[in-house]
Amino acid sequence: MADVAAPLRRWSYGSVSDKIADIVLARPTHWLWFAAFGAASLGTVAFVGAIGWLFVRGIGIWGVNIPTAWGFAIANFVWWIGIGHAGTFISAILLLLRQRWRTSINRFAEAMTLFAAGIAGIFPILHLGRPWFFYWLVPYPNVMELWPQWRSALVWDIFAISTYLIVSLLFWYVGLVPDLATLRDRAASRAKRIVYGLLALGWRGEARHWARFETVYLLLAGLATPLVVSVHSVVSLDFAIDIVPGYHSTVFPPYFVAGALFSGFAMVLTLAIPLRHFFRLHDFITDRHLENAAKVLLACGWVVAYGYFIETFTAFYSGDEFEIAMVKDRLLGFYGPVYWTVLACNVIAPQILWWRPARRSAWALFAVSLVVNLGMWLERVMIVVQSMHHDFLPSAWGNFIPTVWDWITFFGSIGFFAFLFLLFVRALPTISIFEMRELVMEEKKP
Amino acid sequence: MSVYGIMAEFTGAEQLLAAARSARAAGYGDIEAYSPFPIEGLAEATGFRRNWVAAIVLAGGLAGGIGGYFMQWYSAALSYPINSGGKPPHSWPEFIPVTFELTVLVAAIAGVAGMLALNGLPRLYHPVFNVREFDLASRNRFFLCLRHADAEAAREFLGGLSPLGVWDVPA
Amino acid sequence: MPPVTLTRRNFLKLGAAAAALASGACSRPREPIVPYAHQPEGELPGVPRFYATAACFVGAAEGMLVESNTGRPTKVEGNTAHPGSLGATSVHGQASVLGLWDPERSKAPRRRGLPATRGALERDIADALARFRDSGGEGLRLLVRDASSPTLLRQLDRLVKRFPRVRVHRWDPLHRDRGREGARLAFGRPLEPLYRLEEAGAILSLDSRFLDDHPYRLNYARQFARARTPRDGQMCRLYALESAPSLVGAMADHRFAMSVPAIEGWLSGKNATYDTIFKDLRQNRGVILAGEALSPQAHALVHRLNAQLGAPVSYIEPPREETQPLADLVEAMRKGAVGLLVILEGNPAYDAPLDLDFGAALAQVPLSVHLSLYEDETSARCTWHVPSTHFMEHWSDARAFDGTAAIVQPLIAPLYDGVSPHELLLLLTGEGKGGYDLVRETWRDTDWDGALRTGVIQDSAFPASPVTPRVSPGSIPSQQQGWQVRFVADEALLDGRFANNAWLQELPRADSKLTWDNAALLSPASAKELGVANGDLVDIAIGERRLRAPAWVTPAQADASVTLPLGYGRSRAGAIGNGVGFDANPLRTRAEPWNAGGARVTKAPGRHEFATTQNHARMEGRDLARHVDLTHMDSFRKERPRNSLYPGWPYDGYRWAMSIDLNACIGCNACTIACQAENNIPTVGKDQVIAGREMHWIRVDRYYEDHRTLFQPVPCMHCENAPCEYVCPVEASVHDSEGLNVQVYNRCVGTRFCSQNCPYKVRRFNFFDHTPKDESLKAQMNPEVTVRMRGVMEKCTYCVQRITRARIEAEKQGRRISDGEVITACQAACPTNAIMFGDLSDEKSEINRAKRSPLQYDLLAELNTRPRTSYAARIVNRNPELKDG
Amino acid sequence: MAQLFDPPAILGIKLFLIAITLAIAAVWVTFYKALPAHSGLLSPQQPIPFSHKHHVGDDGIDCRYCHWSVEKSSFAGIPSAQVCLTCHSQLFSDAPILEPLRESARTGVPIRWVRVHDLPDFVFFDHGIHLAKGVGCVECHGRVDRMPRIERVASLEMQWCLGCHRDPAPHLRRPQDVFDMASQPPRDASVRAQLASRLLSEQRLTDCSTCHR
Repeated sequence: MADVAAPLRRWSYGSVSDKIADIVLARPTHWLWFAAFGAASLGTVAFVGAIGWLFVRGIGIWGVNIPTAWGFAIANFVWWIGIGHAGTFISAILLLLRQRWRTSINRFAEAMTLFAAGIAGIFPILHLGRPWFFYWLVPYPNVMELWPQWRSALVWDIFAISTYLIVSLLFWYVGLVPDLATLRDRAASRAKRIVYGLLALGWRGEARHWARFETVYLLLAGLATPLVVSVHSVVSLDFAIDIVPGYHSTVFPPYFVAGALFSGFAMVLTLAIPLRHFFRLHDFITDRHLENAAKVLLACGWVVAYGYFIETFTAFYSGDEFEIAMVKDRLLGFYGPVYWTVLACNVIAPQILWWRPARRSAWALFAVSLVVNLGMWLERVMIVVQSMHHDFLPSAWGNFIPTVWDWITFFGSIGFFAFLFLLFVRALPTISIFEMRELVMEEKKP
Repeated sequence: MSVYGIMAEFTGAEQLLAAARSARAAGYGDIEAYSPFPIEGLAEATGFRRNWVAAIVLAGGLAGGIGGYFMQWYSAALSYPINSGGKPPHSWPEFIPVTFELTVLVAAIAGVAGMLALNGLPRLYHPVFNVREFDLASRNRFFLCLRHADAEAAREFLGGLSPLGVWDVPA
Repeated sequence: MPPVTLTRRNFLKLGAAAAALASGACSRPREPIVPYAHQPEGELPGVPRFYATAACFVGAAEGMLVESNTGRPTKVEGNTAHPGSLGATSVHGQASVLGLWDPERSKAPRRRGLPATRGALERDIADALARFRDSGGEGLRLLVRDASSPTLLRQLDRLVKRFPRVRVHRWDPLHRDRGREGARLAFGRPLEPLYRLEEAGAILSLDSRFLDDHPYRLNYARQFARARTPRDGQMCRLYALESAPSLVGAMADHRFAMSVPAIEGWLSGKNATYDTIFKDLRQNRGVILAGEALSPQAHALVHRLNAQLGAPVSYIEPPREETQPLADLVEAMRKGAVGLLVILEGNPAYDAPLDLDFGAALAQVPLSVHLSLYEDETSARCTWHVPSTHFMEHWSDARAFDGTAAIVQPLIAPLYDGVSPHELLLLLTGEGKGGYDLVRETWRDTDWDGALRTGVIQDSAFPASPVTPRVSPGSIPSQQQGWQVRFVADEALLDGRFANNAWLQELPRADSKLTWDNAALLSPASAKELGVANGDLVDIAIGERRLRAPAWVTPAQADASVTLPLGYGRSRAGAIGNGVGFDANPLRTRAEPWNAGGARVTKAPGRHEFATTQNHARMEGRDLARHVDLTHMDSFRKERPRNSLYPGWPYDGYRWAMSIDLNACIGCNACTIACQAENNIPTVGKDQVIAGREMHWIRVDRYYEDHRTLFQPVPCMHCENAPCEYVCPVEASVHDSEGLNVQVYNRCVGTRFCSQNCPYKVRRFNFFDHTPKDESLKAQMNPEVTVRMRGVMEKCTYCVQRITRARIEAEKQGRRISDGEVITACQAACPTNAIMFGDLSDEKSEINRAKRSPLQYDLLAELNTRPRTSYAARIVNRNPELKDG
Repeated sequence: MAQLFDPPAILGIKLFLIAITLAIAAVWVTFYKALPAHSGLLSPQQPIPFSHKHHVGDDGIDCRYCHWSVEKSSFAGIPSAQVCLTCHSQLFSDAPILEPLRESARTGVPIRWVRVHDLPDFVFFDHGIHLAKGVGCVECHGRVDRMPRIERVASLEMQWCLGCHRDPAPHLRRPQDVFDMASQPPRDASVRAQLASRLLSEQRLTDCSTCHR
């Protein structure tokens, strides 16, 4: 395969540093950025507003009920946390696998991870009947002498999510420090120099520092690798440890992790393509990058498809009347259309990526990535809601109909994500500068 | 005035590496090399021996894992044993996820904290920043600094390595 | 550039910021302790007291013990000594306590809608009476709803003595005149049949609703349940011919949905089914019960048939009452011959037969006084509205269906400026007494204290008179054919008197599981024929009278006939009852009070949204509400509990458990509403029921299977391997050492994970804040049970507060809780003793006996949740010679 | 390049960080102090300056004379105005401080005492059973006979309740001692064991459903 870093031969240490740093420091902001930022801000306001109303009135403003006591909140949580996974996958696993093409996309992918995981973390709290007591899920000595109930998958979640957030943050920040030093030394205004200076912790690139830096960076990657697998496995246990058909399934952990990478890579593409377009980063994020991402997308798509298949198969194979009834309802019941849309988005649509030109066309990829994002969200909704609405006792069956507040909260969260990402693009280097310098050096080697 | 050390500026990683090696060969004990990106072997060339980071990460991991499991066992089986779903107070299989997560968490935090501590960071004030050209150290220039050496000889020596320039680093 | 340096001012700023952060704190508001100024005799704060009293809901008294907490009536229990209760309560008995505290009760007298004083009322009446004095009461009329109170009868006698020409009329929309008329035809006197169902080997119910709204329903239910318990392979068999869905039909072994004319036709015409059934009745000491919808002649015929069968029935003779029908009154009113009309309770302007047009006639009366709990449709048309006291606020007396009298004693001083019927009558009889003296005087020569203590007056039942029916009752008049319209009292609101009672409005109706609505009930075939589905509107027309109503399809309904529950479409019931459902009275006439033929039913444009608590009626082949044939009981299969990876949890103290006998359960909902009253369960309103957020802790599931309706009460199963518990992250849902699955409200954060993982879906969540805001409603709350806030999960607790009370008492005396000492609210209310509760660790306990029954099974046993609540399968006793039905 | 931060600036930054830490600590402490268990209002002003010290300590009136339902009910019972007046119609019958009392008896409007021992509404405490099992008044209410104005000596927090429910033995008195302010739990281990033997299992005593319903 042709070297993804080939175009870098045109670049030097200095020019590459300036190019990327100037996106933050110098380059006049594109009007489209302001347009997007305005829209995102509106979304954020809606998000905050919906949360405020939720706290005033209570969970009742959503469509949840008995039997379907979980609705969009949990689906959104699973979806967002899944999106996060691609970032860690790219920066950690691909690093261990010495995939050089990761270098130019890991930084913003990690940022995406942080924002996605952060937003995901909000939903379980919103979803509580009494959110102001969320801290009871955390162990701390208290006058009630009570502790969290360690057998609950929700407690596992708390630990998994917070660990994931903190480790991702550390990984991301450690990687940023040398680049912050660059920004500190190149910033024109004093204010910027101070801010970046503080964040850079006085980094000066001493050889021993670099040595320790590289060790810890590698070890963090090593830790993040099992972590990223564990997080969505734990999330899947929220469902898998239940006894309700549609939740109670051993295939969930791998199936959820694959789904996470699937949606994650879709989101990476959704972000990378406009990014490289507006900031002219074609030499760093090459078509090869997009193509590789597309291949991962295709692969994950197949794992997910396998998940769908095996779920249905085991239901009938098990001969369990409740499992079979659940699957029949999933295919043909009230939520049937959702299931078929999911198949169309997550199984059919990605197949176009077998075709090389599609993999190399930015706009085709962009379209596919959007479709997959939608499909994966619908899948989460389907798992959370459809499994519940027809469980054991027909007398208790009922439907979940989302209310306007469900929708505002969901779209608001997307707005908030865009809001954070747009700020990041303007405040920090979207591509790891020091690692690009490394690549430049390697390219210069005879 | 007292000097922190004598510093020379180079254009490439190779020169810096070579310079460091020869400086060591010339018997300079206290060498510092600055580069805009990590360079294979440079640290060793400046006399870097032991890298404790890995050990710290391991220790953190063990502490997190053992501590995590103990916390669960203590609270669920000892402090307030409560019948939850008919499962025994010490139902170890369900204690594993949290144990794992805490292993990773503490290991990671220990690793980063350890790295910063060993590097003496954060350190916002450092003499090398006094050198005007040093701001390129984070862009495209490579610096070698000889410390606790006879200033005259050091200038002499560094000058011989065809640097862009040689400066005194005021303390 | 100059470096950043720290100045003193910057540093002070930081300090200020820190201080600002440090401020702000919170604490619970301090409550006062308010002692009595004058300590009532024997009152013990914190210990509830029970007072025996009685109330009439369906024409005869239901005895009850009312729980009072520091002077607040909070809960109704049955009275074992009272034949109209036998320890059980009806849904109406349970809900009546909410009626007492209803903040919308009328609070003060009104004259032509304007607030007025009782003095003014007395003056008005006095003036009117002055005019009557010489005319001997000509033009003075009384209208009463039911005259079963001996004291009331006594007062009426006095009144007649004072004003010889006074006329007393009676109108009860749920009257049973046709039955009486039938008895008169058969015996020459209006006797009442008193069936001994317990002794019956077979029962044929001809549209009789003896479990639904019969004055003796609780007693009959108990007898029926006893007759249905198999003894050496034998048990009572029930045939039901019915024109409207009823509990009787749901319990029947052979059920035929037939319109009223069809039933009467069947009764006279001979056919195969008839012969087979009568053969069975003859052989097994059968008895026939006839419903009010049947013609008097049919009733008379049934009396004769019973005599021929030697059926277990005796006849009692109620005291002859000197009341005239409503029609005469209305006629007099029209002629302007009524000078003063006093209406004691009832709401004729709403529920009088349409062809009488009572409302218009009322306008002709110069002075009319209406006594009622609410300022209702009739009050609005009367000169005077006088607030009536609730039966828990006044002295009176009442007779059970068998005649047994009971004293109605107040538990609390009148909350508002109201008077009892007796006290209002005093204004006419001109005696200077109080309600207490009157009642006391009526029972001058009885053991008064004993009567108050036991709740019954010994040996006051009507004597049974040995009678034989005449030979020819006359032939049954042929009725209008074509579509039939059947009127029934709504099982919850009855004639509408409970329209403003939220508990009853939200009570899922036994067959339809509808709440907050009545519906035009159609059979599947008829619905298909008309092309309507649930919620579609239909036009119903009888001659010129027409009505538009939303349809509800139920297999329990007869073809080509529509059932219309009464009691809805109230316009002045109160904020809760106004505009709920449709009013069926506009189709109801004097001649055809229960069933009208020759109707036209057509589909109408538009839809109506119903709120039902059960969206799916079939079991989908799952083994949930199980039943077995009497002849194949040994073939009943049981799931064995499976093994678990973990060792079982040891239980070395009490082990509480419940057993629900599906063979006894008649689906009357008493348990649901008793639980609601006991456990401070809120009502959520129609929109929330539609959203699927009703709060009942014990629901009665209803399934249709081939021709059968199956009821299955579902409370929390208190599983030993509770799936809800291990998913709760904060230990809010946990097990206690006696095996209760307890929900700790104050620890619950509302993740709803427990409900997600509950296979029985018995958990209820406070999606909004449902705590009572009104002081009056707060007063009804049970002080022994936490009132749950928004965002908290709740569910059946096995009435842990009752267990705790019993444990504390037992521990004080250093003994174990004895069997039967703890009775849950649902168990206490159940008319058929279908619910059994007790301690498994006590080998000799009733619950252990129940659990040993071969028909015991766990719901969803294959999940190995090890429920403490289990079921006994229903037993079906079909007649092998009868294929259909 | 010149130094971006000079030593004094760095000192400032450090001080700022310390200030933040202190601020957070301060917030936490104030909040903790505000918790009902620690709030200052342990001994509030009462409508009548009633002295338990005088009535119990000096006059030696038995607890049950006023708190008559303490053994029979969950609620200890607060004396009605009449009960007070049984004595105070003779003694200090015209003392101005007792005017609220006389007024209450006259008008039937009860006196509103300030609640000192206030449990949350979701906690169900029963005086009767505690006495029956040998938990003396002093155990929770302290030496009331030495309190001129009633005050709360226990935090009434869950951990405080649990302390006793987990290990009751050291807190149990002989039945005849429960109302005796001066009495002490028996030293003798065998007596203690005998008293403790009348209790239910620790498991039962620490079940959630024992206090919460």
